[in-house]
Amino acid sequence: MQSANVNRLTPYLFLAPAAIIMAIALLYPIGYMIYASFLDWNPSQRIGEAEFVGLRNYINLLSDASFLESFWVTIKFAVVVVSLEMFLGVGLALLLDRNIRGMSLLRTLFILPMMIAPIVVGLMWRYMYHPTVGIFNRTLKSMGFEPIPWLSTGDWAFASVVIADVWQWTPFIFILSLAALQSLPQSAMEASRIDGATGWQQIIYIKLPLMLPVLIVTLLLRLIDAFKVLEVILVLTNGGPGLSTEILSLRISRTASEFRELGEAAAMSNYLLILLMLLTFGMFFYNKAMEARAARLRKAAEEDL
Amino acid sequence: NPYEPYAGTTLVINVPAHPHYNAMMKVLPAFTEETGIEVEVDQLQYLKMRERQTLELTKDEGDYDLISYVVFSKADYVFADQLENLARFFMNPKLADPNYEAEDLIDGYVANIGVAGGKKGYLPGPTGSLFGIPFGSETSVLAYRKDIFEKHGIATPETYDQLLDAACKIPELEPGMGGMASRAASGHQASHAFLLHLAPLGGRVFDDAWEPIINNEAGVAAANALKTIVDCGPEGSQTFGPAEAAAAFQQGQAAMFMDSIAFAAGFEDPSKSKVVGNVGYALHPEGVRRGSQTGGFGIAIPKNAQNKEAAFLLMQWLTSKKGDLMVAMAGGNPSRFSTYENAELNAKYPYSATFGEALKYADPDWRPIIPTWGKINADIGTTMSQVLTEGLDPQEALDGVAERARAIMDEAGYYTWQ
Amino acid sequence: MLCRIRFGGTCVPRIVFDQVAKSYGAVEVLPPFDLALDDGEFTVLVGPSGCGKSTTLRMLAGLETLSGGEIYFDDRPISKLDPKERDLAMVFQDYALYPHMNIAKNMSFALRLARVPKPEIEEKVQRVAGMLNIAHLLDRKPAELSGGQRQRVAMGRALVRDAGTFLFDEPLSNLDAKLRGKMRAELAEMRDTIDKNMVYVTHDQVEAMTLGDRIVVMSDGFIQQQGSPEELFKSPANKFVAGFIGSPTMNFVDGDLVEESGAIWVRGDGFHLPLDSQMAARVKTAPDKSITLGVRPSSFTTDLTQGAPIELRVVVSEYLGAQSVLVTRCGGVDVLVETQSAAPVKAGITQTFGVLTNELMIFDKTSGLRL
Amino acid sequence: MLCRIRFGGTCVPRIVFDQVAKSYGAVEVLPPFDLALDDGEFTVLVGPSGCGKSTTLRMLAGLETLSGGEIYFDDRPISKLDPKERDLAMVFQDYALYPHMNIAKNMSFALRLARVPKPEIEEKVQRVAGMLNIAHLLDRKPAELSGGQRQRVAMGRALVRDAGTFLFDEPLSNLDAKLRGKMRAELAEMRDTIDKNMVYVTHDQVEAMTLGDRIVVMSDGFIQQQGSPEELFKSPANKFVAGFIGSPTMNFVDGDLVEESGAIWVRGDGFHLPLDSQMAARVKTAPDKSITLGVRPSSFTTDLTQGAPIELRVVVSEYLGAQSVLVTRCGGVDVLVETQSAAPVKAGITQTFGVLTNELMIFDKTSGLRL
Amino acid sequence: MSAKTYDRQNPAFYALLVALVVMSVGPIAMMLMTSLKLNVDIMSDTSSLLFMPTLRNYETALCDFLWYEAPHIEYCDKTFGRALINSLVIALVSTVLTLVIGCMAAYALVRFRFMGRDTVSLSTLAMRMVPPAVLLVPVFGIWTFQFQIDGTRAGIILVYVAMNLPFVIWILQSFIVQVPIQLEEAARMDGAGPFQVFFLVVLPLIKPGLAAAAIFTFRVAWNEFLLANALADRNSRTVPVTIVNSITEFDIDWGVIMATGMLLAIPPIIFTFVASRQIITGMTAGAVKG
Ligand SMILES: Nc1ncnc2c1ncn2[C@@H]1O[C@H](COP(=O)(O)OP(=O)(O)OP(=O)(O)O)[C@@H](O)[C@H]1O
Ligand SMILES: Nc1ncnc2c1ncn2[C@@H]1O[C@H](COP(=O)(O)OP(=O)(O)OP(=O)(O)O)[C@@H](O)[C@H]1O
Ligand SMILES: [Mg+2]
Ligand SMILES: [Mg+2]
Repeated sequence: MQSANVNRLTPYLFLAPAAIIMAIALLYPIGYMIYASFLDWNPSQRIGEAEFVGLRNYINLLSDASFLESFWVTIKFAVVVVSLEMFLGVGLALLLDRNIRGMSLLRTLFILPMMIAPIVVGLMWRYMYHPTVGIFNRTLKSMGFEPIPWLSTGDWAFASVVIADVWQWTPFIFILSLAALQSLPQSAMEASRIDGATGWQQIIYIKLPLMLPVLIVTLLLRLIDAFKVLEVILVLTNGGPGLSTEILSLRISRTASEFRELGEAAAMSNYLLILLMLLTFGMFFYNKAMEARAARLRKAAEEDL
Repeated sequence: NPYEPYAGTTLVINVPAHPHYNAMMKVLPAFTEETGIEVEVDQLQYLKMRERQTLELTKDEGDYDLISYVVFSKADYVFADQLENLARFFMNPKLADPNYEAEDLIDGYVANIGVAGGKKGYLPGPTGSLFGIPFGSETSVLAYRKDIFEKHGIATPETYDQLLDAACKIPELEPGMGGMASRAASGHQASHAFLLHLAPLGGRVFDDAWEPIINNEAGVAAANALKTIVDCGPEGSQTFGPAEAAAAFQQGQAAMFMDSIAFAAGFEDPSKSKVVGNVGYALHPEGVRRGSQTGGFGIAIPKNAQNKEAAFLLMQWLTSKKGDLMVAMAGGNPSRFSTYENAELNAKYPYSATFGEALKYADPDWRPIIPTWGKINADIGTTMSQVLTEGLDPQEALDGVAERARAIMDEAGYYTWQ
Repeated sequence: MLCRIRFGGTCVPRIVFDQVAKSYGAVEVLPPFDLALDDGEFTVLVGPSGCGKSTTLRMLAGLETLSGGEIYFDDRPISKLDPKERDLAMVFQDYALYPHMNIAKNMSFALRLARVPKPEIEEKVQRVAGMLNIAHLLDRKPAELSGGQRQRVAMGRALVRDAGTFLFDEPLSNLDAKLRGKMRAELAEMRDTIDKNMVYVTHDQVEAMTLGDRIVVMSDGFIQQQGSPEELFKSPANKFVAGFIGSPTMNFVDGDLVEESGAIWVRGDGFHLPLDSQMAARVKTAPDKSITLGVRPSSFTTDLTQGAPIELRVVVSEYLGAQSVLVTRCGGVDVLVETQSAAPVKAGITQTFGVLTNELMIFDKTSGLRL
Repeated sequence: MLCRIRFGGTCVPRIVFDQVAKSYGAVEVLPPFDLALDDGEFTVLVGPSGCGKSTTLRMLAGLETLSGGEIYFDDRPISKLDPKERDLAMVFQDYALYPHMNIAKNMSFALRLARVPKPEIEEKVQRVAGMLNIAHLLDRKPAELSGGQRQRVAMGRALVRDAGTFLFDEPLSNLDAKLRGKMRAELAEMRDTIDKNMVYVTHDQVEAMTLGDRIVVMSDGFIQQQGSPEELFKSPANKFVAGFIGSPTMNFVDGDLVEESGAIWVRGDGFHLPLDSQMAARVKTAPDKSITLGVRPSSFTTDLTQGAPIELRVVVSEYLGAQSVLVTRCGGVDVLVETQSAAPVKAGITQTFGVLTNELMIFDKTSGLRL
Repeated sequence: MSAKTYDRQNPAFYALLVALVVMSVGPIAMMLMTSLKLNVDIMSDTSSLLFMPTLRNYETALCDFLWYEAPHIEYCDKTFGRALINSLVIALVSTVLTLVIGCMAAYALVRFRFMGRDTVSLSTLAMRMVPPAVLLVPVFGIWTFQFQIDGTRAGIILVYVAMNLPFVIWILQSFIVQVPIQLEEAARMDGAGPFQVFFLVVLPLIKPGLAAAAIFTFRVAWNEFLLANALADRNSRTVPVTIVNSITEFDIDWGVIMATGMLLAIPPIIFTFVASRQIITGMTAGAVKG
């Protein structure tokens, strides 16, 4: 009977190290953070010294035009960036999922952008976007085009930030998609070749559906990360011009360090958290609902027999 | 020997990555040799340094014995009771150097950087006391291209009218060259650039009763001045941070540059600058009054420091006449009148005299140093960026800033006594 | 496409392997071989496990590159062609179902790709699924099926198609006898009614013998013999083929050819059998008198009026329903004897059986070739 | 561990299924059933594809939870036990080889986990690999093997072990006849020499009949009959078992029992056969005179001196080597007839065969039970 | 296994590939070029391709390791070497820990049905959503006042492991799902306990996923700045912190930053190169039939 207990404990044994570490090093600080969102707390104070203000931070934020603006910018940024990256990353993975010489070198080349420190990436792009000495404008000018105000008008700045982020983070999608692709059952691929699938059809009907579990998770993780992008934008535009590229995480970080309002920053990130949770729950339950529906349909079909 | 009891101690000091402190590093060995006190330096980028200090100072036992702080941290640290009141040390005959000559320290700096508790809380006054000593202080001066100005017969701008005039004339006279390179990037940079003009043009952010007056005529004039400068500036100025602005000037893409004196060294460095020898320095032009910015760093002893006495000795040594001169000779920014007048220094850095002169007009109150400033500053910065890039009307923009600033001040309790 | 014979729009080519070879790195799996499959023929590849049957099939399908030689469809080299251009349907030995599609989707995939109209797809899938007894599983995913059901889906996926060449790699190995019988009948009908190339890999005697127009016996990558089922059974080229075809397997006993009283006899440890005149004529010229004798288990009879008598000690009697197989000892070797269960023989006794001498085969001892 | 019988340290329990049931969600795969396997017995599970054989085996192995009931090893409930505590070795129907380990590693995995000394592992692996003809493949990865070779590795992985109970799920389905025969013999020897529980799933008549001490016939999750091979062949409990056991499969024709001239006859469309007295006595009490007649293909003979005459039109003649199977028509139904190839029968003609009436079976038309 | 065969590709594919490589690596090439320029060249608007390459910036970045005295270096930051070692230790240790621990948790979440499974899984994800900026102060406070591991490598490793775990858990879940369950069953039949099943059978089969996760985890741990800056003291400071701290706003020393950036990128590039070789096809080929 002892073994039965061990059985039931097994999952917990597997989970324990992760759970313990996350509990003490993540959940616990997050708990603090959530508590902090009800405080008027500046970072020079210890948390005990901060004043409890209830929901004030949350309420203030709702009427804070800049916050709302950056909320909107964030969503716009995340959606644009993640769609582009998914498209490019998966495409690139599909393109490189073949047996050619020098593959691992190529892969490494494509993963490179992700490996450069974000701060350096930011500086590098800032240099490339430089109105006069930057490579883009210089090239444009040498070809006789008007230079583009990369960082100095709102729309272009947004586009510039998106480009830099896509450049840096497409490899993330790429590498995970590639790993997923390589884990696919080869026999199904062979079968589809026999069944007459062209390369595209193979991608659409076999590869993508089979990669889907990984793709969904990748999408989710990238989406979450897109909401957290900080350094590159900080260096590139510092949120400007105006608020055109001030995404929420930048605002949060500025609120915490520049404005020294930890409580408010915490409240902001809780709003972000709520948004992301809604998104995740949405996806999660949609999945569950689809599964349930499929099961129901199947059951109905079986009962018909 | 006052240093005797502390010989062998190792002090840990936290300073920013900044030319002045690079200079300080060169003279530290002399200090160690003289006193037997070892010094370990932890150098951080100045905003990161501030973040780190904020956290560090909350500890019971801190790592740092002496910290260098950015001006606007003064309010936070003092408010949180994290800095030692220096009176304690100056009162101690075993520590205080009788030949320190405190009156030689540039008073604008001392007021701006060192003292808190007086009038408005962040400036000297009958209730104020000293928490830090300026070390690596800066003010704004106008750097201009002597060659260009001479070539076109433009006089060195003395007033804002002349300044703006020159700024927009140069692009016409010298195609491809901007008038003046200025910071303008959204956020702190745009705000900084705006405030640079606000004080000389007679404006203030708040009046004495903490009511925002940033949107008065002077404020609008300052905003317009900045807009003019940026519009006539080199290409893409709207996004310049100080580094790009300085680079533009160094590369000869702008004829003027008005910012901290700390940039001067770079203009004279041939590995970075193409305009070595062609740069002239002048006082910050006069608007309705003279009012150059004050800024830079001070040094202070944290409450949670481990070796406070030795730290004080180092602080005193560094800011003494001798120390100040040594650091200045190594490329730092002096904080003493006497240093600026020093012949040797002027021989090495010809612009020193101008700088010394500029310091006399340094305005310690060009911006408020209060805990809510971070937020207001950011708001000014974003709004000014909108003025510069999106064509927002200055008056409207500043009205908005004033309104939001008032709300912030109100919430922070500044109107409690009204 | 060059095509000599067409049936309903598909092309049924004559397939020729010309010096085709296959190696995996240093492992030579198939040394160069020739093979010609006439169009519309049902070819069965048989051979021991690991002899290269699947590899041959996969090369034909275009899933495996050739290490040498060329395959021709109606004189047209195809080794550069993609599988989908070869117009084939294939049942994989390991099924290779699409794990994310349900059974109906799995079966209809090729049709959907070919843009066959929906109702037609529906009809075909239903028909084939019905034939395979998997119509009630159409909504399931492959993971929710039993092994045999998966194999049937794999089969169904090929059968719904209208390709010119069908390749089957042990398609019935996991099915029960009844279903296999049924499937065999369906395949036989297909073979007889629609004219397609079919290449069929199996290790099952019955399948090979009943289905094949031509049987190719392979061993260790070499083709040992090819021909009609009857040819292979009656006149195997060598000992390997003789031993491989027929179940239970043929008995081999070493012996010597001796001439006695005008006839030729085979004498060995524990037996002494006369050859019939036809055989005797053939072995007369044999250089070596020391040979291997092959006797099929079915060549024994309990009816002593028939055949030459031989005395065997019965060791085990395996009951197989209508027949029983006896394991007997003849000298030092085991000899299998098939008898009708109706005339039971007890284990442990020594009994005299009759050997139908006209069914005996004589093989050269060293080369294994049939004399 | 409770253990009644021990052999060399391992425990060979008596296995009892008590009202064990299995459903996957709403799909009831196995309704509650009882089954007892005596210790040291070789039990064969047979049944059509999808009837629940693998599921039963997997429940016994502990890989599938029970939806109801309990399994006992020597009266000890084990459904809560982990597979590794049940002391079993298993060959999976789908092999489940470790793709990242070479064959030697695959085979020795269990032994290495059990910390068997290296030389002993080495020796066992070599021995079993030799027996399975895969000794030359020990360094390969599973992906580099043929289907049958993989299956042999799966087999080897179980055979190297020294477990109390061996579970085989169609372990020979992908092997050629010869190898299968060899393996069967090895298994038979194992069965006879070492006393272990063996549960063997197969769809192969021959395997079931030759190996099983006891055969369990399943269909649709129900156990139809269990007993010795001979019992099942000679006295099947119902039409299903009769049809399932024996190959080619038994012919079923509907007919009526009629009493004529003192004897009982079965009359149907195209035939009219007398029952022998024993059978006649048994069917006398049948409530319904309309029955199904079962005739094994082997019950026909071309020797008209034996049995009752019946006229059949031969449709197809399948050549199987020593035997031929004829598909004939009797009234509206197909009837399979097995004949010796030595006496060939041409397709297309109508011929009279003899039916061995003592081998006829009579089934109730509705319930399918044998009368 | 000597001669590997490669598929032939058509020229359009190579053209596209080249274009993509240029897009992806172009900026990095720029960076390399910039790192070889003097500042005066960097900011000048004359052609960017014609310049005198110089190693000066690298000398500055690596002044600590130079065996000669570079004349242009006035002041040398002695901490780069130490920071490099810190970074390597922290990144490697935290990557290994995260992978092992995360993989185990992912396995539990995929293969075992137990109470609160979905909750655990989702809350794991939720934890990833919190921006580090707000966690900074609580983490610093807790590490300093409660755990007293501020300023140690262990402290930084702890927070990195925690931070990366949700990612690893989620991504590996989707790879573990694809491991044929039959293999685990076979291992259980062979007498393997849950940990043996996991380490001997599952882990080797999700190599591609592991490699991808490792690359990403390593990257985060290598480049992370914010928390490292708060938690590290002078002795445990990592390279990114060192770099950022050498940037002044008066004068962005482009050349040196790019040089340091290049140097900083080398270890993760090597790591990627090694790890991405594990992303190989057909891990489970030949395992099961079906
Ligand atoms: N996950 C599942 N969900 C629903 N039904 C299932 C699932 N797995 C198996 N089944 C069904 O359970 C039945 C029994 O399956 P099982 O694998 O035991 O069959 P089997 O007797 O081994 O057949 P075979 O000879 O084809 O291997 C089959 O009809 C199958 O479709
Ligand atoms: N990737 C490989 N590397 C080396 N040898 C291989 C590889 N794939 C297959 N082989 C070998 O090639 C030979 C032929 O394999 P093939 O699959 O064609 O056999 P088969 O005749 O289909 O056998 P089975 O009846 O067992 O399926 C086998 O001996 C096998 O071990
Ligand atoms: Mg094969
Ligand atoms: Mg099964």
